[in-house]
Amino acid sequence: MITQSWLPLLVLLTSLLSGLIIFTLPENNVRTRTTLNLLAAFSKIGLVSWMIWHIYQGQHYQIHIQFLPNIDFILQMDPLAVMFVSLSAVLWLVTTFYAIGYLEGSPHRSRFFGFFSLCVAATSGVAMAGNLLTFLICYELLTLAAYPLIVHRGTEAARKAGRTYLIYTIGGGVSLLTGTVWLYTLTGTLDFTPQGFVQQLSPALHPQLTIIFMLLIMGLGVKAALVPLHGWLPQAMVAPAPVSALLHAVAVVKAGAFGIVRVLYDVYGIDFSATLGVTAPLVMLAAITIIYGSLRALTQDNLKRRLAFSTVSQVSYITLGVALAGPIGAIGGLVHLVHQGLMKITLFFCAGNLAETLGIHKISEMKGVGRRMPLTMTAFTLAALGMIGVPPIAGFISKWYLGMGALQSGLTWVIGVLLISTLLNAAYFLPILYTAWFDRPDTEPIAHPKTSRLLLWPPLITALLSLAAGLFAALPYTPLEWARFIVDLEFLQP
Amino acid sequence: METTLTPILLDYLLASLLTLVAALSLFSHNLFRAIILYIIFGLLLGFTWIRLDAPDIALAEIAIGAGLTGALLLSAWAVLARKDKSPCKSKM
Amino acid sequence: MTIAILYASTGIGLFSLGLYALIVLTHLLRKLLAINVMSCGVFLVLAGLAAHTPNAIVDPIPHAMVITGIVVAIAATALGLSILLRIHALTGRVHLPGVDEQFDD
Amino acid sequence: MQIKNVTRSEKLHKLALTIFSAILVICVAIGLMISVSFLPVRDAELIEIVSTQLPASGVSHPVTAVLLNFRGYDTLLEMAVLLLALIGTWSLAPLDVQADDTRHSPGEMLDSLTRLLTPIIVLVAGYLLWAGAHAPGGAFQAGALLASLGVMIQLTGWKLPIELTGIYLRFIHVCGLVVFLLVAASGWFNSAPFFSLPPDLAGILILLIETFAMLSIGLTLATLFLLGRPHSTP
Amino acid sequence: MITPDLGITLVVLPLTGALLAFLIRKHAHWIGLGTALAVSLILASLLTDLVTSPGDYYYTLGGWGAPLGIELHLDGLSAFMLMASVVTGLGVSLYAFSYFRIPPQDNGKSAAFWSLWLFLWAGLNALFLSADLFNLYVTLELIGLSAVALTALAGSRDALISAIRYLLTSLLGSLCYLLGIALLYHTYATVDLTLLSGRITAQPSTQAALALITAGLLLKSALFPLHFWLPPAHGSAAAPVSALLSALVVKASFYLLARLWLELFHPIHNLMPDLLGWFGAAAIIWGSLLALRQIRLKLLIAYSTVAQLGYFFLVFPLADNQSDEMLVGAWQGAFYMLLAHAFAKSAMFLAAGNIQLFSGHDRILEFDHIAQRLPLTLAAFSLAGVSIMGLPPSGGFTGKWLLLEAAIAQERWGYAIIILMGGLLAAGYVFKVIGHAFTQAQTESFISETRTIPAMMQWVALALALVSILLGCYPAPLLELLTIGNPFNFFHPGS
Repeated sequence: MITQSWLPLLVLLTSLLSGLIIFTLPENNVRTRTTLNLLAAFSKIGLVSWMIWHIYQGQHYQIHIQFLPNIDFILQMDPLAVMFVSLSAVLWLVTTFYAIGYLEGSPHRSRFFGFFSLCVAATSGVAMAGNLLTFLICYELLTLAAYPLIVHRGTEAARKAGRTYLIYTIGGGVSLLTGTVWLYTLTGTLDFTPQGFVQQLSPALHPQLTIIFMLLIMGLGVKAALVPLHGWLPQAMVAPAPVSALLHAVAVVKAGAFGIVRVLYDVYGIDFSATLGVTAPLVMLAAITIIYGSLRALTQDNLKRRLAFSTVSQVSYITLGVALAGPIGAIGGLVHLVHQGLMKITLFFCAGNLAETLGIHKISEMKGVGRRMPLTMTAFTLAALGMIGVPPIAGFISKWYLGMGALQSGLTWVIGVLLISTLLNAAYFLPILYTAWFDRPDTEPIAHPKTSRLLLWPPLITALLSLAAGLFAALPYTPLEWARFIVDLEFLQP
Repeated sequence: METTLTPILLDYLLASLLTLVAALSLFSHNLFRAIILYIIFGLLLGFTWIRLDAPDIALAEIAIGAGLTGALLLSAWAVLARKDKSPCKSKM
Repeated sequence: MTIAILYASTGIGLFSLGLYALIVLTHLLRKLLAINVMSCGVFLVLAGLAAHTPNAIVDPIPHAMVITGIVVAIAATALGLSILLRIHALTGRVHLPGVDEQFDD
Repeated sequence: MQIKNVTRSEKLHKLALTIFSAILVICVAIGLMISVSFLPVRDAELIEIVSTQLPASGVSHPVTAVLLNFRGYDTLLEMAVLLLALIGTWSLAPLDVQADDTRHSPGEMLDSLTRLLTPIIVLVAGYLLWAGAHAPGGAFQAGALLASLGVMIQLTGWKLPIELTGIYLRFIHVCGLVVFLLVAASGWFNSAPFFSLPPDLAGILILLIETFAMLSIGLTLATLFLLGRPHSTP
Repeated sequence: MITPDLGITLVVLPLTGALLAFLIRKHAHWIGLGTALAVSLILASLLTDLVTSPGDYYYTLGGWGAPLGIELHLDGLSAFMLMASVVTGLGVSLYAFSYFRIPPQDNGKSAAFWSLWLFLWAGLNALFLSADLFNLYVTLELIGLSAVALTALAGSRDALISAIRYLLTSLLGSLCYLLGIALLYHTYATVDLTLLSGRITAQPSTQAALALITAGLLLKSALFPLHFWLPPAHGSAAAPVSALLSALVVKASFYLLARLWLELFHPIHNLMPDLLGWFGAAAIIWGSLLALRQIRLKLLIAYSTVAQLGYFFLVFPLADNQSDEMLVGAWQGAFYMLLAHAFAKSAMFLAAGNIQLFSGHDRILEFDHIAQRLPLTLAAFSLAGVSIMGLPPSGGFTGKWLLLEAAIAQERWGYAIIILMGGLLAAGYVFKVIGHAFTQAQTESFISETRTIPAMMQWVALALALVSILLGCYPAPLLELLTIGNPFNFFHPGS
């Protein structure tokens, strides 16, 4: 049953208000800022976990605020939303710790943390959006809030990256806006409903619906970095490590992927979109992106660039899984939303540590860092193996379900794609691990500053989480179980 | 005077004269002459108002439209002329 | 052709004349003259047609409007002239600059 | 006085502009002519209304009635426009002084003429003001006359010194508007809408407004003639 | 029941304030501030009255009533515009209160500003309330002349030249308008809007009047081919003045055009709406492109105004012979956009004023050294920019949404594309400025001497920008307010 309550708004406000307050804090007022950040993050987690328990009993939270004459601003907590919100809440906490350590003593920290919180607020808005308009608003808010983070360093490269990012995302926003308004003029409603709300339209409108679908996917695909809309992502890696972590694992990229899920499930309805014949091209697109991203990743020597391209490929697993239009594939895709987040954030944390402690940015410089920074590299290794899909780490689960899903919907070639991408993943991750652990450093390791604890714990935690997500996948409340829960709602409803 | 519906010769005369004087004043090369002609135009307009049985406007026109506007224009012209005589410090 | 129509047409003639002069002439003071001629034309139309009524009863309202208009016109002229003089004092010229030289500091 | 070294392209451009505007203006003129010549003779309804309401307006001259009673709001705003123009000219930087000292000295003729005319003009202005109630005339015409007197006086070389633009003179500038506003607001005191003058008092009130309006208008117009803040200030 | 005298008070108060400011020059700024506060209070009570007892109200000045006397007309639309003028006016007054007391400005200038601005304010409010065509002419002149005088107030060469250009344009516009009124009056024997709307028929003289009035008002509201006078004037005036010109003055003549359109010319139009729509589209593209090319901040903002004005004119084709609901939606969109633009644009100009005052110039390329030292101003500019771009959540977005909805619902794809393109280009020129804020410019930069900006001036800019954002967060009540008295479907009452 659906209960009206302020809880979703509260979840939004925890990070929104803290962000706004942080803007007003003086630069050197570290203690207040830190306490505020952590307070907000913890309270968010508290709220979310409280709601998770209730939602598991089949309860939905919703809040309507009148916006336009006949469209409301709706925030709701359904299982899908919870999945994304809880991911962002947890990772926000971790990343906050990391960022506090990472940015120690660097300028413009109030600005940074302010926009950081805004980003998270926008993300949770995207997650909890109850209709396409709300989604659009939060989505654009996210676009704007992420810009200052990307250009935070203020170097020429950073500003160039910022420009590219804006061109892509604002263009995408326009396409999304067009699709939304157009859809509204056809249906007269935008509220997300399981099984979608466009089936009842007359078949005469189906061509228009297809165009609208394409517009929406274009708008979302920019953030989800679907080829050929991925151009901004590799450039954006000039941002500070916590930002990259956030962009790739939680906020921007995931928002895009999540949006695609929403459109497929709650706007068009998976069955209807299958009948409309829009899923097959989507699968194709996702497959291309997966292969392409991995191939590009192979040739990068800059660590963060390689990770960025790996994101391009990995995020498309989500699209792929959902677009397979079968329950099992859907489980794989949804669960990957979480798993990829955990693993990728770990990788970026580690990359940040390397850069911070040893000033290492290139893979070719990583010879023997394993000995010098064992803990960091352990975390890195776990995550990398997970990405490749080595059991029992989280990545394996996703890929397994994706494969089964592909079989179930009879697209055997997708399995091929998965295999190839797995090989490619191995091909661009294993060399890193080899260099890190077994290569002799060409120069005798000079004494280097100790990695601060704030930088060390987050990657370890996230790495362990991704391991746990894989090991105990069968227990309740794990991402996998939750994905099952969602998929049951979507597919097995009368 | 009472108005007749059909115009008499005087009206045609006035009408054409108004247009003529206006044109002359606007397109005369000498600025001073232009202003003087404009004042004459104003006076003619005043007569027109009387002819149109609008004495109030006639008074206002002659006093303000012709007289004061003319005075304004003339004083402005005086300043301009004086400045142009004096070595002008323009940077064009 | 009644007397009202005649003068109204004259007014329109003056309006058009002034419009033409306003566009073509470059000297600012002449532009102001043109504006004044235009307004006189408008007044002729407004009050000239006041007698354009059955058996030519004169309508006082347009007369009042024209008096209002005359005062507004002289106010505008005065303002324009004083700005013109300041421009002349600053730049020594009495024409509007071309587009190319508009915003050079 | 035209811009020097007019190049050929500029000539062409000028020519094109001339032709274009000529065509435009001719079209406008023709269109308007047609529309006016087809103008129907309209009904005299409004005129009758004016004549029926005239007694209630407090004056017997319709134009004055319209100006100061029926459409007094317009007149109020219009006086505001006049004052506004004055403030605008004053707000500009004063013209440099030495340019003004070379103001041509008035001939004997003008001087004596002024002396002769001053009392006459004042009388005529007074008459116009008073006549406005029942015959052509009224505040604007009278004010204009006073203004022309002021202009003459200034032409005879007498300059308005800066200290006279102090509070007193400025009060004369605004008194017309102030009185007008007060009278208009008096409607509120007997719970009538703004600008409503009680018929029995209307005549006096209008005369009151017109007197002060005349002063303000005359002074404002005369001051406008200076085309700027009266200076002799450093 | 609504208190009838509130409306006229909104005109009388600024008028009195102007006179007082002219008399008591020394304390002009206090008088101005007091007037601004009083006006805001009165507007607040007026709005509450209107919302509690909706309807459209007529106020007969002098008790004569149309056609003899002048009537004021208050409905949702005029109340909406009054709100725009009063809120912006209050903000700008607060800003100017500090601005004109900063050393380079002398007291005389301050006094002149206050009386001119209060006259302008009176004119604006009078225009939004008036229902009498000739009275509207007088208000137009009041507005135009005070705007010109305010532009010239800056005193620089550019300011004076653009001021006289502005004066000529504005006079031409109002003369065309007046001629149109003359024709209408002599055709229908009244200048009262309500009476006219009952009597109007398609006649040659009416068509001519329509053409003249529209041309005059387009000239005054600087629609695309006639925009030549706007950028120099808005670019060279003093900051608070630019804010007023861009936020209110051009809008006033647009409002008048829309009002006349809705009440008079709707039945007799021919291909007018599409013409206006095309010009509006051209304005959006052309203005944005020129804004992208500017190197001076204030000129960029001014050209952005040219572009944004184009959006409002799209409403004419989009609201043309539609179903009531769609029509109302389009008008609501246009006017909501207008409101948001008023706040956002004034905030932008005020922010630009801070920057210019702070660094002595407004060249965008050197923006980076400044922006980091004026965080509030930068925030104001960015927030305003969000609304100008029409990104959610902002008033600009809401307006754009409604317009876009109308365009797509009628499958007017061209207009839809223009609306979206305009947003993209706007993003281009806004971020062209903001991008400079995030650089590694050392805070001890090489600006020779900088002046400290009073906190008030920064906060006012920020507040206005915030309002333009908040408009987008809860638009429903304001959209309701717009439709009070049903101003939009004048010709098919119903719905």
